Amino acid sequence: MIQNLKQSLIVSVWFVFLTFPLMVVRVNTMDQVVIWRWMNMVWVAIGSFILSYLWRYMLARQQVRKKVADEGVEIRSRTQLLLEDMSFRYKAMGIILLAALVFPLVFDTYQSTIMISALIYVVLGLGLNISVGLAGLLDLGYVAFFGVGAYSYALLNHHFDLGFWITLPIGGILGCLFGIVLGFPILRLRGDYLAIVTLGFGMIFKVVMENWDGLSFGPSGIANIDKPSFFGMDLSLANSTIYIYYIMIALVIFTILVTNRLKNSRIGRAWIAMREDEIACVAMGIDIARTKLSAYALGAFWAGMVGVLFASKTTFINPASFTFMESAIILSIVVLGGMGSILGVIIGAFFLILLPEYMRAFSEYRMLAFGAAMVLMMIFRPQGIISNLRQTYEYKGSKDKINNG
Amino acid sequence: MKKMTVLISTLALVLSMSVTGFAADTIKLGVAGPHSGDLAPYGIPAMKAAQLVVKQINAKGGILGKQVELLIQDDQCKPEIATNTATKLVTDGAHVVLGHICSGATKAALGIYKDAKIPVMSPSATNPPLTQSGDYPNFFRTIASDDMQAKMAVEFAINKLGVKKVAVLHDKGDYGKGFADFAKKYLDESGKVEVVLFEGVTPGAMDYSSIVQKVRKNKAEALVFGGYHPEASKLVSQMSRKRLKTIFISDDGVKDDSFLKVAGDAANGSYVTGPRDLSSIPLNSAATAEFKAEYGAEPGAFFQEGYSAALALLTAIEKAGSTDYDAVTKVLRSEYVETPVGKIKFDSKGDAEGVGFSVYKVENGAFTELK
Amino acid sequence: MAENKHKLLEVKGLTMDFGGLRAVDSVTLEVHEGDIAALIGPNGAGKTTFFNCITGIYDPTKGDILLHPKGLKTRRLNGLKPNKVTEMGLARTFQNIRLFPDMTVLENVMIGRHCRTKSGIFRAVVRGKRVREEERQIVESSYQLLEKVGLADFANEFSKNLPYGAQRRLEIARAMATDPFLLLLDEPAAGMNPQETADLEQLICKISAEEQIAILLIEHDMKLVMNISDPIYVMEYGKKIAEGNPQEIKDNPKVIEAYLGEETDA
Amino acid sequence: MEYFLELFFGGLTRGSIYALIALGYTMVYGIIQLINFAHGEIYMIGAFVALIVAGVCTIYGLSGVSILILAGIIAVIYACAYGYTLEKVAYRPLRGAPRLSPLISAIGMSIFLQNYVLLAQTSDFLPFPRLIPDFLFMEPVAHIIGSPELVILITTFITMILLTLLIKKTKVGKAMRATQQDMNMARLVGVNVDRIISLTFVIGSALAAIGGVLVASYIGQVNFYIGFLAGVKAFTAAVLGGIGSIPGAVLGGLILGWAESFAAGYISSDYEDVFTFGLLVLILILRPAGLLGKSHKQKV
Repeated sequence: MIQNLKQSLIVSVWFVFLTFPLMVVRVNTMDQVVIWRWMNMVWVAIGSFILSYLWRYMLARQQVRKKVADEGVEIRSRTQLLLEDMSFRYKAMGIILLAALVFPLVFDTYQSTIMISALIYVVLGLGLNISVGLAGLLDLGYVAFFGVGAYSYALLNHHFDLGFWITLPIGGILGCLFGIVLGFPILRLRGDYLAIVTLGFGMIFKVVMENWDGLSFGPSGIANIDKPSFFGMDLSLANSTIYIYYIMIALVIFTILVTNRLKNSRIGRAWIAMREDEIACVAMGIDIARTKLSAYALGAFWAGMVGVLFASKTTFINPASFTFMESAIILSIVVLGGMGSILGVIIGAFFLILLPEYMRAFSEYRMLAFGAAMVLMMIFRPQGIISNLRQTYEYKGSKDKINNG
Repeated sequence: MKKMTVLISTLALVLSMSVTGFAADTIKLGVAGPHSGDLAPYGIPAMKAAQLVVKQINAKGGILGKQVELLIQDDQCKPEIATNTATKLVTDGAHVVLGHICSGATKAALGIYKDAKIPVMSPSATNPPLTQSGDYPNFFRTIASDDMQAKMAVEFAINKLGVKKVAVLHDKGDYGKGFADFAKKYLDESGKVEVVLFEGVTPGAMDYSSIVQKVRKNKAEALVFGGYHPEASKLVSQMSRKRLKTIFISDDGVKDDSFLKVAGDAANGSYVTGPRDLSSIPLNSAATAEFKAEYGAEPGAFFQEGYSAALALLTAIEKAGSTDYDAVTKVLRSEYVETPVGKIKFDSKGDAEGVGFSVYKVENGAFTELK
Repeated sequence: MAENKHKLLEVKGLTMDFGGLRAVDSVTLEVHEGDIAALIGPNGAGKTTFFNCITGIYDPTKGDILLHPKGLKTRRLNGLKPNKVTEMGLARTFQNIRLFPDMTVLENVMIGRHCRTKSGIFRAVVRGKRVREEERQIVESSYQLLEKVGLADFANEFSKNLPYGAQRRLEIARAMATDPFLLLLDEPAAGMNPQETADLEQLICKISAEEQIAILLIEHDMKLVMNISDPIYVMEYGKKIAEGNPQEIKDNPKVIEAYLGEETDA
Repeated sequence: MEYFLELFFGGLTRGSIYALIALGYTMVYGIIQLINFAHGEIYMIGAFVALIVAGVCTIYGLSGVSILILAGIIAVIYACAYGYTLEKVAYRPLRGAPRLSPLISAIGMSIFLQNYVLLAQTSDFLPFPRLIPDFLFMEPVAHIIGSPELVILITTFITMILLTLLIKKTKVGKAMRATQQDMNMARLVGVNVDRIISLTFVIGSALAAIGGVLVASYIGQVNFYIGFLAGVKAFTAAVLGGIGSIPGAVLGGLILGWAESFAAGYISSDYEDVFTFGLLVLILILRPAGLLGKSHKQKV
């Protein structure tokens, strides 16, 4: 008790010291004024005191869990058990689908627009989940593929008047091709190098789009991109929003379906095995280069595809939309939702995109909270909000067979 | 997941109801711009200007007997967020919109307003195609466009400074590169000047010494820079460090006190273009005084333009006698209005007649207008 | 030594240098059909490096590794990627267990089937009849392998939750899933208690007898080696110092010297 | 020729700053194989603290080089404190976790620290007082290499010599090298590994802070975002030279500085960052372990 108190006091004093210059002093070197914000010091002191208790408690809980896990006993939370219950799953899916379908009819255009944004991030998250969550390839330049998709629609639409529906697969395929082209040099790289090189790719994409005027119209971007056409009809804002919303719902369902099937296939297992242990994986006869490329390219595919939709939704794009921060947000969706878990990523996307949208007052603190959440999640709940459900296989009757045979 | 959806939908319901709930008879002025994030300093002054204008008008009993209600939305200057913001304003029933601040965000949002027949007036989006392309009949602005600014800077360099070799640099951004492109175009067209260098610098790069040396090597007499003040101060500081005497000419994004303070002595002798000096206009000093009384600080960037835009929009509604799109735009195009940026009217494309630029020289740490 | 059994693996003068260090020094070794061969030697003798050379993880500096699959033409393994080596029919386990901890026991074995199956991305998405049939076969054969090593009851547990001995057996099952004709086991009995070791001994004999898989194992447990292995190769400081049947090895003065002070009780 | 020299010294100055920051990356990586993504933010915090100290001092009437030294010292102290806390909060609990976890934690920390400074201070660029005086004797060559550059080069040089002495000659240095070679072995022979790791973070942070103060007084402005790009570039430099290798970090920093300077000077600065990352990819393809890195075989 005394020990804890002492520890927390030390922490509190330490953080007061640490945050003193930045939190308390505010120098305006322009107008030559210093503002002393002593109240902040009090907040820091109280806050860090309380947080240190929380921190210790959480760490202790973590230790206990680890111990139990080490003894071979598995803890499975109630949500997990619930999710493994198939009948519940079907019911829940039905309800959610229904809710998703009636959503734009019940709520106004703005709500639908926000929902479209969130759904775009769902697809992005699911795509990145393939390379980061399943295959364990940290990609910090994922937004580049998103940009490839967006620009391919914007340019094809601008120059050749190609429509949304033709460009949708083209965007995906172009994203995929870029994934393969960029994937080659990184095949030989270890995980950490991969992070910096992909980050570099992301930045290169932006710089090229800013400078290659002839291709991309430079930083002023491309405006007046067509919205998706509905049998050649001109839709009003409200109607076209609803239309895009339904396209997006279909795209999300398609993504979930495909990624889920991939995950539980021979390829998907190879991705996971590669993430778990590359050496053992290659010793099992799996071609690492091909597996890496396929994960990278398939992840890029979704970004390219949803990029097309993004361009058609905003009707204007410029390189400023494809920054590292965007990659970081997508990454935090995957991390917070639960790496490898499809449901987790979906929830993560809704959480991270909708929450700041509805809590505009706190939008300033958005990135601060993202950053902190990424750290805390890694420490206290590395499996994310929803941990990956394991695939179980039923195999009955083999015993009989062997007994008979 | 289910719980989550229920939670979110309830939340959404409550929020949407709380906004649309009292759709009582008010005139709704939407304000959109960056109010958080690193570009907030460009958006907040215009927002505060709108608040001041609305406060004043409401104190006098409003317009057409109705109170004016502000709908403020943050777009962080990002096109994708701006479309959401615009949709939000449209669904919340804004009659006119003051915004957006950044050209990119404005372009992304304009289509939505156009569909909804809402006049939009930006205090700061200077990108020429916004008006010149003719794509956006609902768009107006209280600031002159980049090409006018570039033309002014170029003419000044050629006629007043008499330079023969010019280097043109930009920050690879929407605004900066647009300005630089026009500057290069006008320089080339003049036939009297050689553009010896046309390049982008990387914002956030550690230093610009190579590019400064390159300017020296190309013997440029003047350097025209398109971009904002952080890069500009870095450039002039390094030029002075490297004892380079090339004349620095830049745009409105640089005409900011930060440039003077950050660059210090190095800024002296530079030229920047900016909206002409308005301190002689009584409405202007009144607005500034009002701001100082309310917030106890100097108003920031685009305060005057924002104030003017809010005033112009609301006055137009009053004169039109309704919030009807056609009526309001007709008034905006036909009748002059007194604002802090002068007595203005809008041309058929939406640019304000009567606003213009001047060239300022930095002397002893202050901008001095050159007449 | 000369027998008429078919020669499966032939290593000639294998040498592996790391910078200035010679970890394996011209080692020659043969494994024949039906053999349970053993490679023994003190710690640091270069046994695992030798394994890594054969399985393609390292590219040996000198020497030849020749594989003679029955009925197929001879292949030289030098410089081949590990996955190619596994495809040739040579599977291995690891000294420090390398399972896929966050996959289930069954999935671990199913990974072994990867190189023997071939449905691609497109097929996986469409999930046609052929893919479903292939999946069914993968599950079936993996399950049978689990039964063989006695882990069928744990099929849907995470492999990280298995007890140590069971993890070792799972590694063997996973390796067998690649349909090898030669299995390399790197210290399969390390860390096992006597009972587990006895079970393992049985398992190895069973694999050798029932599946017609030849085995080459690295092991420190002399009792196990002497019970089941023939021939035995002994390495010290990267060199092969002896080979022969258990009795010959026991009597070899060089071997006794090498082991003096280390595992005298062996 | 003069143009070449100008670019050469410009690149050298920039490269030496990269090298200072890269050292922090490389030392941390050498010991715990972690890319400390938040290292760039430590550099930024160093610069910011120096700005605050210098600002307060100037406003309260002090002036001259003494402020620079005082601001520098306090900045280093604070950067060390942040580095230490960073390791303790964000990385230590993750020791032994899968490799991706600390990396993501590091990215999270980087975003957090950036926004912490943004919210606690401002998003504006703040002017950093010009504290390095113009030396008269430098005037004839000022257009090639000025006084601030000279100060940067000398400071970096001295810092690196001190670092080398620390690592090569002191007991702590030996312990660090032992930990880098084999953490478990070091622990067995009685090295307090935890303390050595903390110390590595502290030293790395101090170097970054020195870099931050130097750059801030050279460029004359500070903002919350300067750490990101500097961090990425410095990390690129560390990888270029061979991450984990201390001379490699210095070499990588200088090469990167020169590459950027010459590319901007002789080709175009439009694609500055493309050159940087192109060079990185090229080197990683040709020499995956970097220029001076040891390509040690992975243990199986």
